[in-house]
Amino acid sequence: MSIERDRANLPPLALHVPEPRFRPGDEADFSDVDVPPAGATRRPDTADAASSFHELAYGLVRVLDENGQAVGPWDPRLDADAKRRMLRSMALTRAFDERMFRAQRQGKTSFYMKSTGEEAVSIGAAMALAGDDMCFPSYRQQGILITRGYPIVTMMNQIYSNKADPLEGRQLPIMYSSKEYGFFSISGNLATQYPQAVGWAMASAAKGDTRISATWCGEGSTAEGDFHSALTFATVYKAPVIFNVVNNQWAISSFSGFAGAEATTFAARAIGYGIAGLRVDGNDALAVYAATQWAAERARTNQGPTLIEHFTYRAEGHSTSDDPTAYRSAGEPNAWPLGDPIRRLKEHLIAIGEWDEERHAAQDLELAELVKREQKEAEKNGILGHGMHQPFESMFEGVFEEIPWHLKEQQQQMLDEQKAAGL
Amino acid sequence: MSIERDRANLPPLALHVPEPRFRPGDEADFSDVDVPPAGATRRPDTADAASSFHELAYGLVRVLDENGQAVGPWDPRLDADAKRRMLRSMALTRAFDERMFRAQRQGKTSFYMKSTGEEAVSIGAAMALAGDDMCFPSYRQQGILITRGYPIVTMMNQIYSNKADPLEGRQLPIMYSSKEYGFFSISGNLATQYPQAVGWAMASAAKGDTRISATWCGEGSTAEGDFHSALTFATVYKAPVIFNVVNNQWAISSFSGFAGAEATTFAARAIGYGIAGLRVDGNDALAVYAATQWAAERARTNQGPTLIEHFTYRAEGHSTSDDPTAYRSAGEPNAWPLGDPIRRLKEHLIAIGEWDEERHAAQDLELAELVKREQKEAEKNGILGHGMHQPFESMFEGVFEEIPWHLKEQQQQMLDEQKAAGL
Amino acid sequence: MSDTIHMNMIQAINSAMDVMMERDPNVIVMGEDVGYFGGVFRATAGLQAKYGKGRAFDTPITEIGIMGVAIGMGAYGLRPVPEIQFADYIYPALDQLVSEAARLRYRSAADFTAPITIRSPYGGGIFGGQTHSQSPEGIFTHVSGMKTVIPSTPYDAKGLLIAAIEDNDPVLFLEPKRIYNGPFHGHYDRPAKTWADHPGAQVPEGHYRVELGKAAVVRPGEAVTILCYGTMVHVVANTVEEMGVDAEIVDLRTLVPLDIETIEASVKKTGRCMIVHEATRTSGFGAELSAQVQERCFYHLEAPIERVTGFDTPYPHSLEWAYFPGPVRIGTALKKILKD
Amino acid sequence: MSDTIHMNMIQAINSAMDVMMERDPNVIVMGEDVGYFGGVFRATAGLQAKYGKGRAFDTPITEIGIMGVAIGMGAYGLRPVPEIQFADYIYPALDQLVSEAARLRYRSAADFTAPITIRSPYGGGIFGGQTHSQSPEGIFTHVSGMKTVIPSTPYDAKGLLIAAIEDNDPVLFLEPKRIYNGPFHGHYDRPAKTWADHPGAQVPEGHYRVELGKAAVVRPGEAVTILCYGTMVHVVANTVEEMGVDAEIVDLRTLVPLDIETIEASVKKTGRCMIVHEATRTSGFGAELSAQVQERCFYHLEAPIERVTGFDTPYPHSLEWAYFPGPVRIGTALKKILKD
Ligand SMILES: Cc1ncc(C[n+]2csc(CCOP(=O)(O)OP(=O)(O)O)c2C)c(N)n1
Ligand SMILES: Cc1ncc(C[n+]2csc(CCOP(=O)(O)OP(=O)(O)O)c2C)c(N)n1
Ligand SMILES: [Mg+2]
Ligand SMILES: [Mg+2]
Repeated sequence: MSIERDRANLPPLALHVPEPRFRPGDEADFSDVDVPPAGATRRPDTADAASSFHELAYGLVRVLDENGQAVGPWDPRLDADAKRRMLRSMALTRAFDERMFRAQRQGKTSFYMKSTGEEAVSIGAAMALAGDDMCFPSYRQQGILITRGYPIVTMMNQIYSNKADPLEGRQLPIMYSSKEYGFFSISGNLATQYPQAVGWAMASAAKGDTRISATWCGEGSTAEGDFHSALTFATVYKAPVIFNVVNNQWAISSFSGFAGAEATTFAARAIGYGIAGLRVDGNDALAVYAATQWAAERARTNQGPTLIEHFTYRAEGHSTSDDPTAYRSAGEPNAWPLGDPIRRLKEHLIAIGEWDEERHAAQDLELAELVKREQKEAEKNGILGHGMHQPFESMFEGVFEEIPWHLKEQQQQMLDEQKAAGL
Repeated sequence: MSIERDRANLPPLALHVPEPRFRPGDEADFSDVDVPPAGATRRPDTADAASSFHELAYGLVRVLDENGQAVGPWDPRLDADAKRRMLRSMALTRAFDERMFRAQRQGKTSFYMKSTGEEAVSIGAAMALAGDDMCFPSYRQQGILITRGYPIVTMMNQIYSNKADPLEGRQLPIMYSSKEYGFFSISGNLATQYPQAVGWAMASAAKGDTRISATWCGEGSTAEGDFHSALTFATVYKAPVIFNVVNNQWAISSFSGFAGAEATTFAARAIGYGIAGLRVDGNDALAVYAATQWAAERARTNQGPTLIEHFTYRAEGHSTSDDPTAYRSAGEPNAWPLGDPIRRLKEHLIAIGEWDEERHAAQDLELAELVKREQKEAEKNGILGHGMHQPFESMFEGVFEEIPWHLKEQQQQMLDEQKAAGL
Repeated sequence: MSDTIHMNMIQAINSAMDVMMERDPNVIVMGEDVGYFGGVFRATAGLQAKYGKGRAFDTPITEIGIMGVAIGMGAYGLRPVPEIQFADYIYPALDQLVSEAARLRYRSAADFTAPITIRSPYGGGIFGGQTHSQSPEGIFTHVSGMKTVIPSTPYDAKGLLIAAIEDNDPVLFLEPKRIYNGPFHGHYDRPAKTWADHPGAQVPEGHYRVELGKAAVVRPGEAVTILCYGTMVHVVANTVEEMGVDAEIVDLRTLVPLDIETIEASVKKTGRCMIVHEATRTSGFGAELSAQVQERCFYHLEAPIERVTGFDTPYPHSLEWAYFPGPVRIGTALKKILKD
Repeated sequence: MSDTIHMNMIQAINSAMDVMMERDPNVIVMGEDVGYFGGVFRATAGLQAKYGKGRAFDTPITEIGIMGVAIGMGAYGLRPVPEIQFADYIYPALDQLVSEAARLRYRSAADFTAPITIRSPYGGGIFGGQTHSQSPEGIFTHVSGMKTVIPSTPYDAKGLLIAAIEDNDPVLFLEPKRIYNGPFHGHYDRPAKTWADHPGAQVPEGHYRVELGKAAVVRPGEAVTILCYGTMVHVVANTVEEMGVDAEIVDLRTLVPLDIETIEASVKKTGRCMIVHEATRTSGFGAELSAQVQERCFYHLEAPIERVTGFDTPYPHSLEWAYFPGPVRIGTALKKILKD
């Protein structure tokens, strides 16, 4: 036998089970969360080795300061038009979310997921990417489609699974897909998009293309094996891909500690693979833009992958099936120290004299009208469960390129049965 | 659409596919491999935060220097008896490997896997662990069983799948299992043991036990999703587990670059999860012992998991099914800069006056005789495919605790058929 | 047996875990959102408060990890009851379940075992779309070394779950989520029923077992045998009642090991056999049932065995009720088999 | 069609990839050890040297990654041919294969597709133990949206693999490793045969296709229909010959979509049906075959359909030949079905 250590006096082991700081009834107080000042983080050259800026994985890239000024080396120096477009996309996304959430509550569809409070993450990135870069999103990046100008009414048709739904009623609401808009088909299975994005990027590189890919998942989803497989492949082949981890603090009812946040940041995962890692204020649209732009430049110049942790907060429930007050302090969203991304960009535009409260209010009104109008349009094509769905026989199409005999047989059987039953 | 960047002048992307430095025909020359001097690496207190010694993941803990002296803060100061036991276990493992490899070549079994050149990894660790700590090995840690005094003849019975095989002929050779010796059933599926080791450690912690677990996998296997799941669980619950990555440079024909070694070390994976990471000279048995001891102390005092990368070299083929000269330079094993672990410990013992060439030669002879004797003993119980296997009907036992009716029926059917066929 | 009270299926499942955690300190529950919150379907509600964070806890979102960790805990001596949030998400854990948990006893000659009960809600009928509606039981019935159990009433759910937790082999315990709150009659367009007046919702408060491997004849009959399980038991029963057919309905309850005696006796009596499940048709568990019935009752069969199943497509969100094998399809098949 | 030369099954598979890589720059091969070394069974030997590292490369050891990356490449427009080193190791990739590749066309309404061919050696008879011997095809036949193909000769292997690579849907191409080097007669204790004098080893050098979804009647007969695929085609043929039985042997070649016409015609002709596969019995693909034959040929069947399969245990290392459904078991079943 091996050398026995004397363990008689050893204290017993103990299992550490993480616990969030606030539960229902607690007052949320994030005043001790370390928020570095805007502009303080250095911006390495995009040609620098990933090993030369590990500290960025533990910091927080921030551009917008407390006075609404864009400061420091990460300021992307966007012109005012671009910033207004950014603001508008964020506000439109929020208006869209509000409207569709309500539509679900009204029974017009089965399910909805908002991105409230996280709009900067998808919209900042979408603006920094080229329009033909390929996105592999999770279910909370509707902002990408909205930024890229995908028709609102088409999104709603998908949500309603109606007869104009481009996905033919086959997918859960919000599981969009649009090759044309560089938006990969959303999956219900978490993190599966991560290695897929790497594969797309590897293909692009193998072909000598210039397009890159970007992918998103929540901090909770980083625990999946797919995440690791993706980062491993990406580091091995230096794939031109941007990994975005949207750390919105919660995964349904589980706080980020159950994905490992007590021990280190999610950006630090990058260091483990020797790839570039950045941690960004996810509620600062300019910081997200700048980080994405930097990562995209690395990717386009064959410097390989970058992982960006977007430090943000899921301001509402996980989905329409969720009530967050059952597991977290109701005060958390308001106490969140990084503020609201829309308000912050708006205040910046006002501070630099390129926007004002009146224009903002008018825009909010206009966007509310816009989504209402689009909704009316969409509802002409039907809402879920009210008859105006795809034809029943379409269910058997698209399983394969050509319908094999056994599906044809099942299709016929269904049609016969429905006919016999007078349906 | 999003802001289009002008990419007209961008260079095309290129796919990087790693390539090992030497292929068949090349002369292997590792003189530029950075081997830090023995004794140079600091040894943090076991209570220190993992974030305070990131550099250890990029260094190399070494104890035995070029003159055969044990030096520096990591010297475990074992007494000479312990060192001689260590040497003997390593030599016995090598003798065993030689013998069983030959047995396979003689057609006495179907398969064998040596650990030649890597003996220090399993034996150094097994000596530093307590005898009742639970090991979750891969297929190349036979040294653990040998160190713990598991009967050699029983190992051989398993390899021969004979009637005395404790695993009843059900497992591929070398896939040992012994709860009594704290050696978890080896799986054919890579890295599955990693989360299992974490589960065992979590259970031990939840029960207030003092036993910890340790697990091993090859550097190639770190790419599996199980590896990531294990490290994630371990960091979340601070599980008392030691992760060993045996970086022997090769995964069958794929060099470590295909697991990510070009970009960083395997020990650096630990940093990504905020857990303790160490990189160790895997051919230095004292360094392995010291690192394991340190990690075990961390685990036992609720400091959580440690990942140890053992930097070593697979001196022979992957298994009896493999011919490494088809994909790597034949000169690599000899050119490997960290030397042979047995020779190094032997020279140390000689240097400190506790051993000599004669005793070593005598021990080699003795061990060769020992394994020969045990082999004879084992062969009395049969070799693979020569009749002395488990009874046919045993095939249906142990699928479940109790044989369900359908297996009984299949069992009876088989017996009837064999009888009818005169078998 | 202890006092009987009314429970819906979620309460019965919760009670089974509660009873077992109370009796056996080695029973622990874990999974995504099962700790503080008590599970997205509330099946583990209250267990963390009662038994502490060391015995009922949330996990990282990695099904590989959940399953692998459960195996290690089982090897240590615990009796883990992991939850996979939806059966559609069991695939990432498949290797750990199939290659490890199910094989551990065999490959180690019982040196190590995996006394694990994996709970997971399955099946459609809740507009869950492709990835919250699947019925993957067929896959697991093909794997040697594990058992597959599917209850159809609160009483069975509790008794079977207790038996599963007490079993020393891995058991996949699939929960028909469509009937968590009430026995589904199959008519999506009529008001939902609750468990209120269902006899299977009278559940003992304490410990009892419903033995694994035993089917239940939920309706004796002479005209045809209908084999089913989970949600389909209720849809079938309702259809049979509406049609006034004298069918014998067999609720399998355990798929592996199968209660072949009950099946064989029934089919030999009725001479006709119909199989109903929600899973896709090709290589679904209905195929195995059909093959076995045919092998054992060939000379008693008066008509071809009929399978009524989900179609060989993913579960389509908006056409869910066309996909679901409801009263129309079951009825058509019944008429056919009785005529044949 | 181009000149015909002698190839064993590995050479034929290699040739299929070579032909396709030559014709279509979007075809790439990848997997563990497939690059420089050319695969542990040498199936991809020479491809990296010929087409470069960007089109034939080694991968990290993560089946999740291999499958997920292949899907992304497919979405880009490539036509990846990933290898899973042993079919036993496909389970970690199951979620990516089942939930992603197989569902992508459907869920995106053909916006994205997964034109991927997954090659993997499967089956026993090489003393590979539990984790180098499995036949998991049954699982995949249950999954909607993917095809499963298993060749039994070099000619079919090449033609089917080319058809699979050209197919725009995911195809699992399982290679019966026991017959890579020769058609196995089923007698482990007699000298092995090579492909030397087998007509199926005459293989055109260039491009040709064996259509997916078409079975082959490899031996016409009147007494009984035997459905089989892969290695078992040869074991069955040899047993039938040894016994002098006038069996009709149908080599399925593609499991999904199944060539039901050929099967139905044969069983209706012979009135008897036997199914042989190496995979475990319960819920194996034999169950589906049995169910379908029963459904379609009920009134033509003169005896119960027989299944001869692997037992419901893991593949045991030392008792491999007792597990393997060889001539004894096939012969016993044949005698029984002909007597019934
Ligand atoms: C493989 C898999 N496991 C579990 C789930 C169930 N599930 C859906 S969302 C979710 C939480 C994800 O949290 P996070 O990744 O942080 O993303 P967020 O919702 O915060 O954007 C879980 C557990 C799933 N969809 N897929
Ligand atoms: C899941 C899985 N995939 C693939 C294999 C095939 N395989 C067996 S060993 C091996 C290489 C492992 O290399 P490494 O982890 O470096 O360990 P080493 O052999 O060097 O000790 C591979 C690919 C397997 N056994 N399991
Ligand atoms: Mg989250
Ligand atoms: Mg290795």
